[in-house]
Amino acid sequence: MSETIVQENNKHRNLGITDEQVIKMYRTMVLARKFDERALLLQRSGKVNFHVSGIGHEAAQIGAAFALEKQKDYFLPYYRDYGMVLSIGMTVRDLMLSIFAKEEDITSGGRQMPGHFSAKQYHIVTGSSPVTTQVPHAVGFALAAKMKKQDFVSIVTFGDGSSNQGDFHEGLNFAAVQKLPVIFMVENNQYAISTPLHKQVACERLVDRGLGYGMHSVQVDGNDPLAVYKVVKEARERGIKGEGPTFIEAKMYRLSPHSTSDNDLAYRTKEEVEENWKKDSIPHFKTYLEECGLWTEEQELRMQEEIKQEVNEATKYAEQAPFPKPEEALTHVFKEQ
Amino acid sequence: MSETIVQENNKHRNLGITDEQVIKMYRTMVLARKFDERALLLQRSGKVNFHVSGIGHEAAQIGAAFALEKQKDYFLPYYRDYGMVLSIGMTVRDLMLSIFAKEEDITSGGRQMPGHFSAKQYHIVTGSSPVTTQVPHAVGFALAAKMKKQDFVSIVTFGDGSSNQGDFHEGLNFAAVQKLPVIFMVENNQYAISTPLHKQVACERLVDRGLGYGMHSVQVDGNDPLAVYKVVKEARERGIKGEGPTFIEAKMYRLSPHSTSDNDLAYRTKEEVEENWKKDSIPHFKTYLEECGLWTEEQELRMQEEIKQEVNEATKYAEQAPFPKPEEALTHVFKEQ
Amino acid sequence: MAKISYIDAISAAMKEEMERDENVFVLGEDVGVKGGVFGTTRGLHEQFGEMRSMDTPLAESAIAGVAIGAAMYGMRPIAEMQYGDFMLPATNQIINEAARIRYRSNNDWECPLVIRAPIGGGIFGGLYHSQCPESIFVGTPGLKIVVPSTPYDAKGLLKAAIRDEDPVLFFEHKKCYRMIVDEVPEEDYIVEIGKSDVKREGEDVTVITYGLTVHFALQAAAELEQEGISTHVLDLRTLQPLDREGILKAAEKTGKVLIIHEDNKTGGVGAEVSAIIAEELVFDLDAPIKRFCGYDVPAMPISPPLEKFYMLNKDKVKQAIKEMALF
Amino acid sequence: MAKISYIDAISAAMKEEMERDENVFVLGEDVGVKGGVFGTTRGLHEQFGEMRSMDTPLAESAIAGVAIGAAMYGMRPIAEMQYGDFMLPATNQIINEAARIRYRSNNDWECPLVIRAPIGGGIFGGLYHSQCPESIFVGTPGLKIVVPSTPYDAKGLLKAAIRDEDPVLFFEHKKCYRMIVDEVPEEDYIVEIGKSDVKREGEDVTVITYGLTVHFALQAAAELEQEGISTHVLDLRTLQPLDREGILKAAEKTGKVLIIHEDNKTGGVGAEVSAIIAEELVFDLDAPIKRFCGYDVPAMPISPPLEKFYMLNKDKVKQAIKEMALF
Ligand SMILES: Cc1ncc(C[n+]2csc(CCOP(=O)(O)OP(=O)(O)O)c2C)c(N)n1
Ligand SMILES: Cc1ncc(C[n+]2csc(CCOP(=O)(O)OP(=O)(O)O)c2C)c(N)n1
Ligand SMILES: [Mg+2]
Ligand SMILES: [Mg+2]
Repeated sequence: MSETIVQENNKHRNLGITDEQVIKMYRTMVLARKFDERALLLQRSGKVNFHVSGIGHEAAQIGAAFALEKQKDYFLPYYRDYGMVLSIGMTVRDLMLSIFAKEEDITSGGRQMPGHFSAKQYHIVTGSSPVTTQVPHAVGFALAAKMKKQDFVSIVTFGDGSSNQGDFHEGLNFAAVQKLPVIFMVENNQYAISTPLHKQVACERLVDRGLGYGMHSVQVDGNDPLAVYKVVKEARERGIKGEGPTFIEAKMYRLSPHSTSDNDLAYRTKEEVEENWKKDSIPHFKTYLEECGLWTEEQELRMQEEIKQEVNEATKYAEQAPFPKPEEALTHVFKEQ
Repeated sequence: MSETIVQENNKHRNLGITDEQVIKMYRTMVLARKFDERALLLQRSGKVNFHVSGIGHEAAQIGAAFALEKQKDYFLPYYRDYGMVLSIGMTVRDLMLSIFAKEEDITSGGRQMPGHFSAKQYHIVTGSSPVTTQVPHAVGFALAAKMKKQDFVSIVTFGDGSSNQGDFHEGLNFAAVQKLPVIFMVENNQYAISTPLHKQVACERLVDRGLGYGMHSVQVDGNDPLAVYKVVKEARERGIKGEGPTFIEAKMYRLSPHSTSDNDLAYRTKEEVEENWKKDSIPHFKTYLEECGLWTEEQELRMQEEIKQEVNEATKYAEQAPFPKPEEALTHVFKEQ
Repeated sequence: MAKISYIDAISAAMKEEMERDENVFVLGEDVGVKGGVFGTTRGLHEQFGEMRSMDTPLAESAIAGVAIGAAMYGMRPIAEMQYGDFMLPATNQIINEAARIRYRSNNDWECPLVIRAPIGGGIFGGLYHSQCPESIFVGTPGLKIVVPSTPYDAKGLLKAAIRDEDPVLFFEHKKCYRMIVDEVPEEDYIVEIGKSDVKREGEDVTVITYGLTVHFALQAAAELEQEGISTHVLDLRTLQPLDREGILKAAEKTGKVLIIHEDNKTGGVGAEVSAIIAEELVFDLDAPIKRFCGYDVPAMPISPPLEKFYMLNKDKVKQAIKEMALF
Repeated sequence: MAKISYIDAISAAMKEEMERDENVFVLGEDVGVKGGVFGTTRGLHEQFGEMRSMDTPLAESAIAGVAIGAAMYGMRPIAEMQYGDFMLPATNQIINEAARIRYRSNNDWECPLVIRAPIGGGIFGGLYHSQCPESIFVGTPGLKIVVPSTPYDAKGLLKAAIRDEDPVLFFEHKKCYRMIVDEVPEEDYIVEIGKSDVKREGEDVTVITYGLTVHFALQAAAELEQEGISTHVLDLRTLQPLDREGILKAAEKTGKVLIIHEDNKTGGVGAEVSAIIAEELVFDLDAPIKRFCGYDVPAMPISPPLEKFYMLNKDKVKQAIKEMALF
């Protein structure tokens, strides 16, 4: 019995994750959550116009990001992926500059909505709002890897509703035919705005779609960062070895409303939401670290304090940062000579 | 042993097809073939500009059409479906008027290319060239059936390559979610112009895509009209009973070049094509009728003569029919008062 | 007559048409239980049930394509695109299918379909929640395109669109939704598609515009009146087919034409309006035909100073009219 | 200098650019083994292998979208759309993605992509193998649009497009493919994108056109010379960004402007050309600005008398120039 527990507690080591790394994973999850909570507050107090929350998605995002290689692999995240972009180089300050739409915003210089990540230095590929368009782009990066014989993969994430767009189908099929090193990860949070999964699809599991592409496909508990790490790591290896793409379905629940413009209680019950809070990955992962003997309440308090300060400073910095000059709206339509 | 043969020979009766009907199926297959051969000739001799052939597809088309209800169900055929449209009301004369692009052409008054079927009187829904757009249209007809509580189904056909278009994915998914009475039949002829199936898809069977839609799916030998009849009949029943859509993959081989503009020997071998001629459904179905004792060489000769005359007359009629007046190009942009 | 908002006029038109004709139904993303992300379809779900206010999967090409099929059968679908920015996956269905069905079948089939989409900026929507996609579709024969500026027009035009036997794109400026309120009769009425409307009579300068910018023009005109400049304001209302006669009459009236739209200038419908005038009235003009439109950038940025710089407003429009008057 | 056809000029441009830069590759339906349905990519498969002349699945949105991803990585994809009529499933990828990548990332990412598509009619292609889709894309900032009329321009413009750092739509008139032959230098050269070209100097009437109709204009001009009418012919070559200066200069030259294109008139690029002139030169004109274009019908029918009625040709163009000259 105690055997089993020890093994369970060594789950991360069995996956090749060091103790330091696993703590970093936890810290990044909390950081993403704290940023997100602050952003919600900032929106509510009228300091920023809009926020789209990733609360409930952090475990999957961080599990995936840590399994990949920073500044080598290419990342095509979607709008909830704060956990992912924070894992691979972006800072809370970057995120704050984006939600305040300031000149220094690295994602777009204040042009795009928050959550529309972009940063070439971190191999984060610019994204747009029309859902699923990034899926074929990721395939294009993977195609380049194959053509140029480079050993990177691309990863692209998107929502469950978005798996019904034509671009999902066309992108996965293309990648499968060409056996490209790309990882498709759907963050299945049970809703597309107000529309529940059963009004979006009639299949049992989204991952069932993989068969139709002849694609290796795997469903995973999106609340378990180590489980996600494992399947993404394996997917990366398959990709690098020339064994083709992988389709991953990470199951979770969207704990926040769709965005700050949404009233989710118009279409789901408080009880349902509360029920799902019980599965929140953050306290569970904390318990795991504690059970591994890697984490104490003291460390937790210190980290919480640090993160609070980080978020405070980032907020302050971004709030005070200058807006872009109006005429900036006219630049970079085409390459300027 | 002789037991088995009798049973095999009664295959059509077991399916509820009368002897008269099964002969009609055979006749329509031959009629479609003869029209097609003539159209190829007319194009080669410069009398018409273009023909897209359905040779090799007749069995599936006729099997499907005979399993459905004329002027009740809605048909959304694609450009190779001569066998289907001839089964449900269109005549060889209609087809000839279309390839000659004459004023009397019921499909478009000489506006559209041949193979772009349309005839409201036969519930044949107007189609275009961009592939797969008809798939969501068929879903729309089925949605109307559900909303208006009508007991018809819609059937839509398309090619294997076309199953990679976004509209395939979006259409099937929509139908499955709403459990609509629609039959999707892919005529898998192994090629999309020059592109062989393995460069189009990486799945084993196209029908594997059904799982991802939670859709009843079945693969069938497209050279066997009775097998196709059976699965389409069952699909129709499922639809009418409210059990939802069916995805059918009919496997066959495109025996002609893609169209009269294509030289298929640039990308496939003569041997491959010849090998597939051995599976041609027409002689096999004839043998079946003979073995059932329903068909003699004399009947065959008589039928061939009749069909020849039918095709001759249609050709002559269409050739002599007047073209539309030039100014006709300007009518029917919007409803005219 | 009650005073209602632009958005309520749109909701009322749908509700009344659904009551009048059981073939009318709405479909789109989140249009059912939630009543739409802007609330345009609120109440329809309760009144007409989930089949007639249908939450669809997230797939615009299917929304358009399924609606086309249903329309060919004889239904009267109203397909909602959540934002104009997101209707582009449906372009092929709209242009190659809906718009060509009557013509290609030589009048055998028809496609009485309405596609509604909110357009325009000024709401901090950034590049992909602020677009004016109308110029992509203008120039597609077989398609009618409508953009109302007032609650009265919105209700009357939407009813006309629903009753039309051909496909109609119905664009709603989201900034008008709650901002524009006016009197709308309780009785049933329609506003004919294809007719422009003189929203203000004037003598010095003719402004030709549509959508949100109609209001900027009217506000500017009111102020300019004080300064002795009299502005004639023509609201196109329908972008396709354009009201040639109405345009020429308005242009002739003052001989000075200023075309205004939020959509970016190059290739916008303003070019067509200008070309029509240049084709017919070139010697009757007292000034060059000017266009005052959105900048030619991929779309409107979200950062407040950038958005403000991009957006037209009363003051910018006033300045443009003044310059034209002084020409 | 060798005399080569328009289609061979296009093939040669791709071949030479692929030799010059290993990041250049072509992808599309049937472009590999078969060499394209028109034969534009013939020989590339043998020379460069199946990865650099890639047969793709039948899915235009993926062809564009995958090319966009590869371009962002640093490749130089040339995506072929089998017919202009079939590129509409890729509209969202082209307009919302390719055209906005530089702008939305504030110049961090770029998308050096060429999308080639054959356009135009006169080949008995009917409604869906004859379309001129350019007006759908004109008016999209961030997108360059090129339509060559001669082998020289085709080769030079395609090379320029491949070397461009921004997305370029490259439209080829399929009727020109084998019909138009002229001298093309053996050495490497490019034709700058954004520059129109005076294809014939003249004094009485200015024709502004592009693509196939350039040839009708030149043929008509040659005949009209005999009748004492001198025609100035400007080939736009690039539809976006338009060569404002070149257009104004050509318009000024004669004061009588006739804009000609095969794309249907309403909402076509001719409207923008007219509007530019009306904005700048209205008082220098000796005649109204006329447009002689395709009819406003959903697309060109296949039946020979209907197609003939729809298509422009030398005689119709001659008549139109004559009328303008006599104004
Ligand atoms: C093409 C397109 N259509 C509609 C929208 C509006 N929209 C934004 S998010 C969203 C729901 C997405 O749901 P899902 O894919 O499940 O992702 P989630 O938001 O649940 O993470 C919709 C409909 C959009 N962004 N793009
Ligand atoms: C959207 C679109 N892209 C390209 C084409 C050109 N095209 C016509 S038929 C065809 C191949 C279709 O293959 P498949 O779906 O297998 O049907 P088949 O012709 O083999 O019956 C192609 C690429 C088209 N008609 N529509
Ligand atoms: Mg979701
Ligand atoms: Mg095929």
